[in-house]
Amino acid sequence: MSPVMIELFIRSFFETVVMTVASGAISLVAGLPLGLALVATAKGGIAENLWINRFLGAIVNGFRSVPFIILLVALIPVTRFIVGTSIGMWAAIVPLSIAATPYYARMAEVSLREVDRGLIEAVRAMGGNRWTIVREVLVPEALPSLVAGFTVTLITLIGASAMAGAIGAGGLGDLAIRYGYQRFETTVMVAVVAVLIVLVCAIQWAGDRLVLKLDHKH
Amino acid sequence: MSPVMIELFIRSFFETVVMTVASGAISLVAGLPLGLALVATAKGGIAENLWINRFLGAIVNGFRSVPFIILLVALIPVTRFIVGTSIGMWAAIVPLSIAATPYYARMAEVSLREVDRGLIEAVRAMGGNRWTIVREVLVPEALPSLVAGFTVTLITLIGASAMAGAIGAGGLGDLAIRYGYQRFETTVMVAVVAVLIVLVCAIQWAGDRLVLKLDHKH
Amino acid sequence: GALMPHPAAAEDKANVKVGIMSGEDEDIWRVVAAEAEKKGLTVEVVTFNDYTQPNEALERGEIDANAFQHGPYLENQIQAHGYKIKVAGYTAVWPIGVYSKKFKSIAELPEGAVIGVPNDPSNEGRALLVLQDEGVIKLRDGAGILATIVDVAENPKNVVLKELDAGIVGRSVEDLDAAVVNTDWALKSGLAIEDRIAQEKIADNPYRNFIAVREADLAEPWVKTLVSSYQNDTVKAEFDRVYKGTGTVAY
Amino acid sequence: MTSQFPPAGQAEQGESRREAVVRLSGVHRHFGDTPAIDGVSLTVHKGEILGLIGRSGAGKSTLIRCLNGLERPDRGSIKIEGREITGLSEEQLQPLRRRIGMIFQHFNLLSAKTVEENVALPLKIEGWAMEKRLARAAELLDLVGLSGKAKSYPAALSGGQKQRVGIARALAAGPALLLSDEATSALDPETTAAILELLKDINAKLGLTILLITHEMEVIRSIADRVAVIDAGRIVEEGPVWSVFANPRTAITQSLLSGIRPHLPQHVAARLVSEPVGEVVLGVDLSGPDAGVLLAGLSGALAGGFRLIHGGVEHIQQQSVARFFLGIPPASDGPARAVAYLERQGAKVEVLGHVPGHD
Amino acid sequence: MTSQFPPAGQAEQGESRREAVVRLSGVHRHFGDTPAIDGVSLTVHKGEILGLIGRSGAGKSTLIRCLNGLERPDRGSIKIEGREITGLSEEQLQPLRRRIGMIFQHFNLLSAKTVEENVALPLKIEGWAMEKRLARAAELLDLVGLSGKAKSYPAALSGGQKQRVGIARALAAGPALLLSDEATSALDPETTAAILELLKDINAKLGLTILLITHEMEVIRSIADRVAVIDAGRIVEEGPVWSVFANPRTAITQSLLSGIRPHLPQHVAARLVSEPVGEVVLGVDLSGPDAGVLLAGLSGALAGGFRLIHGGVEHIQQQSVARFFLGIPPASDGPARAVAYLERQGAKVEVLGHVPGHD
Ligand SMILES: Nc1ncnc2c1ncn2[C@@H]1O[C@H](COP(=O)(O)OP(=O)(O)OP(=O)(O)O)[C@@H](O)[C@H]1O
Ligand SMILES: Nc1ncnc2c1ncn2[C@@H]1O[C@H](COP(=O)(O)OP(=O)(O)OP(=O)(O)O)[C@@H](O)[C@H]1O
Ligand SMILES: [Mg+2]
Ligand SMILES: [Mg+2]
Repeated sequence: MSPVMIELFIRSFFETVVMTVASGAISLVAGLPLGLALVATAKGGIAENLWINRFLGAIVNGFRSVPFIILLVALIPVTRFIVGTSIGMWAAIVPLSIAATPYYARMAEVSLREVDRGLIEAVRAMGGNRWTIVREVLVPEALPSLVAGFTVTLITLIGASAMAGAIGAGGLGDLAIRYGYQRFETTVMVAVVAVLIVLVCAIQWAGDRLVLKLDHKH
Repeated sequence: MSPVMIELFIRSFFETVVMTVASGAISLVAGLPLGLALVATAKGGIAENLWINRFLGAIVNGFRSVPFIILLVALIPVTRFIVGTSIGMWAAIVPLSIAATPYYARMAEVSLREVDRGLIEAVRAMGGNRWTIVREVLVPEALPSLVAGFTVTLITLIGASAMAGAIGAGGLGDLAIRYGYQRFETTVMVAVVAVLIVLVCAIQWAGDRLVLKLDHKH
Repeated sequence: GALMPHPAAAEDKANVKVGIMSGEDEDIWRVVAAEAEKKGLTVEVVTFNDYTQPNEALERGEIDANAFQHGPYLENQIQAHGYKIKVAGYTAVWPIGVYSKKFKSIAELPEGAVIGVPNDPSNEGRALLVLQDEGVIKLRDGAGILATIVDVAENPKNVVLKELDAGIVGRSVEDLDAAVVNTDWALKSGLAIEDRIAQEKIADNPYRNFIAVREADLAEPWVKTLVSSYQNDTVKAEFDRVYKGTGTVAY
Repeated sequence: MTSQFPPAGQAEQGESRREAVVRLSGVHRHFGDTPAIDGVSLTVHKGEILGLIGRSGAGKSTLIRCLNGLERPDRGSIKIEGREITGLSEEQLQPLRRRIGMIFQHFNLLSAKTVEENVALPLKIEGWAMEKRLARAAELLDLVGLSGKAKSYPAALSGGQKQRVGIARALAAGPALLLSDEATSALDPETTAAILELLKDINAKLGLTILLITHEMEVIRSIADRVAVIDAGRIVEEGPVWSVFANPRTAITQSLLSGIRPHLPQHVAARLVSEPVGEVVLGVDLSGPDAGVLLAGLSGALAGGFRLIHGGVEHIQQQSVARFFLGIPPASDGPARAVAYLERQGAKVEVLGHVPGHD
Repeated sequence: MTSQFPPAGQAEQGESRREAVVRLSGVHRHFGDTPAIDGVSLTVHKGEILGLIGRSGAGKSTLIRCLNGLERPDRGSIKIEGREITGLSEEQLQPLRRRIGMIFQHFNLLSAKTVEENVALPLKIEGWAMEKRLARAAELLDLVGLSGKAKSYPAALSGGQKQRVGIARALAAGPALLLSDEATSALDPETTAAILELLKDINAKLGLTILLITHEMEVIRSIADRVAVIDAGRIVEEGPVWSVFANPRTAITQSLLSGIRPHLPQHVAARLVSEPVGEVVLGVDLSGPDAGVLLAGLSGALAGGFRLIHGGVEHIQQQSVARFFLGIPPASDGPARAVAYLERQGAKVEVLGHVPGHD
């Protein structure tokens, strides 16, 4: 590879990491509360309210229904409003976050739903309010599972960030598509995919370690 | 919309449903065993074997690392070998399934990991073998969570199937991209997205119902 | 062969699959198919929305012809994959142009201007060539028609080139100082002809699109039928109606 | 069936001046077809320890869960410290619940928190500062004998250790009312005694009111003031412990108490015949201060002596309760005179039969 | 500390001809710093019911879990029916485990299966046909009094009902060895008695060997043949139930049994003084057939009579065991003569003190 390519490679790597980490963080911060809200308002939840539940569910489904490339275009005004431009890596973080948030909300919902109701009752019996239940029971008890779900989300984001190349966000996935797939430079593609595999393995490994460390059930 | 458009619309709807259902079914059939294998071979699992675990993990990560569009191309020989052609809806099912399988394997892993070890011990104490543990404990106890995870996978597949338009698979997502994104026919796009939302909501609703029905823990 | 279809039809194909890109071309090809039908040839249109597929499918025999590409692109494909595919007849050209909402001419572009270019191989190279023709940049010798920003050798104005999806370049023009956009995309994304500050030349444009077939089929009678089904006034009328001036027939 | 016993109003007569902490009336709770609670009226007074006993599945846990609103009754009224709680929202119940400690049958310890964090949680909810609450948790863990496990997670505890964490947690916030659902079932007798001592102590010093479900009649005997018996969702018997234990009126109570009240050993009972051959076996019951001198007196009244086959004198709430089985030699009028003497002393005497030969 | 008692070899002397179903020697199992099992040697014979008692956290559950390989010892040998199991793989353990039933302290019922499916599971593992196994499950559910709950899911059961499902499940496959970890702790006395009766019955009819952990000494008394006491991971006492109960040798055993053995009521003990004023209080222990006639005889030997303050005669494994507290009037030589008489009869007598006035 030429020096220019290598530079591009390194830059793409950082772009992928930045996009994944930033939109991952946002989807965690926004998706977890959304997942909590879905579980809390569901039938038998700590703040049962089927109307709100259906409403939130519809919003989540709505965002999950739209193909990502369309979301990318549809969100251009929003992106421009938030980051001042609709192109480039920072701009890509907006649609990526908006796509990953409902996604992680569903993952979190699956995890949170598994928390033993007896534990929620224990905290209710202590006089804890909903916020206490969330903070002391739902989140800590589901934490290993929430982390495992977040690992899945992060890796999915790495995949999705490849499509963010459409708005000039760069990143390894885009590099692989443009040079490897479109221009048949197989060396570049193989190199990029190898780096992607290492990156994904590293995230998975870190996630698994964290899950083990957080799991006190066994 | 013109009659031609309407026909296209209906055909696309069925293409999406067929692709989603077929690749969903395959990813379930292949991903669940893979998820089981990941959990069983993990540290403290019922067939602990860290080497196999790392090997399977690496394969799963490998497939999850490759951007879908590249997978689509890389798999062309495989697709042609399996369905006899590399284009069209049936051909799209191959890469979709291959992408969704490791994905669902990770979702299943998250769910299966949450099964109470005491229950596994109970069956071990009865003299049950690993297969019994899988059939009588892991799968049934995690079932609500597995179904919830499968719902997430199906909806993710609907999104991914939009990209399968690249190999002429058709489908609603592709229709939205072609008419909405590429041809700026906003009516078509809005109509398609509306149908997609309804489809996603229906899947989510059915999934939620099934989860409730299967959940005997509460 | 159009005048005496019957003897030929006995040994000739009456049914061909033509791969095209999804989009407006589908409308054109509906008319082409109708024309061909009149000549006793049934054309089944297969749509793709990925540029790498139609040649591959053609080479494999999954389709019999395609109509979506221009010479440079096919050349590149042949080099990469060794396809045995030839031009059967030209169809049309969609000239690429430089658009801006902020500046009236290329000369006005300031130091460090941000210019969007499509990020797919055929359009990116083409866009860079336009910019080279207009003196904005200079490409490395031998960069060819598939140049990428990696091949920029001289950049006197230090313009920043942003590679974007062809469908995005026009839509993002507000975030750019200028955008190199295919004319059709440009008009659809709200740009006007007045926003065009430069354009590719049309005469002898290497980017004329054509119908391509396998080399082995080149002499087949149905090929001529197919080409003539495109190259006629009925189709041209439909073409002008559909493309509203963003492209012109080029045969 | 309407055999609720004793009628709620009457039962409380003697105690009507005492403040009621819990007052249930006509509480119903059905699960589908199962009437878990089927019209319960019950009062627990301030500073009292009320034992609740009943068969497995009788509705004890359901009843106790109604008292802090974890279970909503279908019908009926539940008053805590005079306040009706059946209509209250979760928010309204919260301050109330902070004054009620609950020990769960299945412990319900938070697996993600250490033992000390579990115990400190009610204090965290009350807004105590970290240091203060950990100090208090340490104090309580010391009381339940788990100082060494403060930093352990519940998964690394034995069954009894988990249960003790649950007890410590329920007591942490210094509740006014303690609801205890089989709090000592997983504990050995020694630890049980220590825990009961602790509860008694808090009860005496701080006036803690306790509603206690247990299957161990010893626990009731050693700690409860009153006992209520629940069967198939209804209170069938209720009264001071010594009175119910000495004289259980319903079949279910008798059955529940049968383990704690002496009865004729099986191998003797098996040999009982009705024909007048061999020793006569008498069953004798007497409670009150005379219980202790009954046997010495009997010896004086009988020439031929007697055999104490089984049983003796016990104490329930400082009351002497005698229940034993005597073998009277068949010679002459021994049995008749024994019965006559014992009945004169106020004892309830039952002639159970004859044992041929000798044990 | 090496106070393992009695030395393993000796304890088995009289029984060495009986076949050993379980034989542990020198078993160790540590969790980090905690020595849960610290060198246990223990034998359970065929057809025997061995009770295992000990404080909370003593290592009982860990020990029992070693017997079917759920817990792997760090050191030592575990033989089941003569076969060393410590080195076996999971596959090799499976056939063995099918012959061992286990009742878990925390039930471990499968939440996704109905009650009958839970009970039928061991049979499914053995390959029984659906109909046959459901019929057998129905039979067992009937035995534990849960016929009505066959189609319920565990979540809809009370604590005791869950426990009974666990019992039924452990018995379903007709095991040769039953490991029971507090199988009756959540059951009321009546249900407990019925379950124990059931276990005894299977033990007698089918020769089922049972290793039983319990905190209820009544359970040991009514069902066990031998009892072993574990403390801090070591067996500190072991022997036939009647012997250990009548004469517990270690402090821990005495403490565990204190609830079941009569002791002076607190309110009397509180008034005891050492100055010779008022009644003399004697503590008397005697086991054997003479226990029953001790009091009648004493009456004859004493002019001034006596008061049976507390206690009496009990039966353990058909042995009479007397333990009571007497008040002897202070007059003249009463106390001295009483002590002399009782000791002559073989009783252990202890002068506890004097009670001024009268109770
Ligand atoms: N997984 C574990 N990790 C660390 N320590 C443990 C673990 N399991 C048990 N222990 C410790 O080992 C000791 C013995 O535990 P075990 O469960 O055998 O006690 P037990 O005799 O059954 O008590 P209980 O009567 O309370 O059930 C306890 O001190 C306990 O804290
Ligand atoms: N969630 C539920 N759904 C259906 N039935 C239930 C549910 N919870 C309890 N029951 C039934 O209600 C009855 C009373 O249950 P409860 O738990 O109050 O009994 P309990 O007296 O506490 O018994 P135990 O002593 O065995 O704990 C039982 O028959 C039980 O099966
Ligand atoms: Mg209960
Ligand atoms: Mg235990």
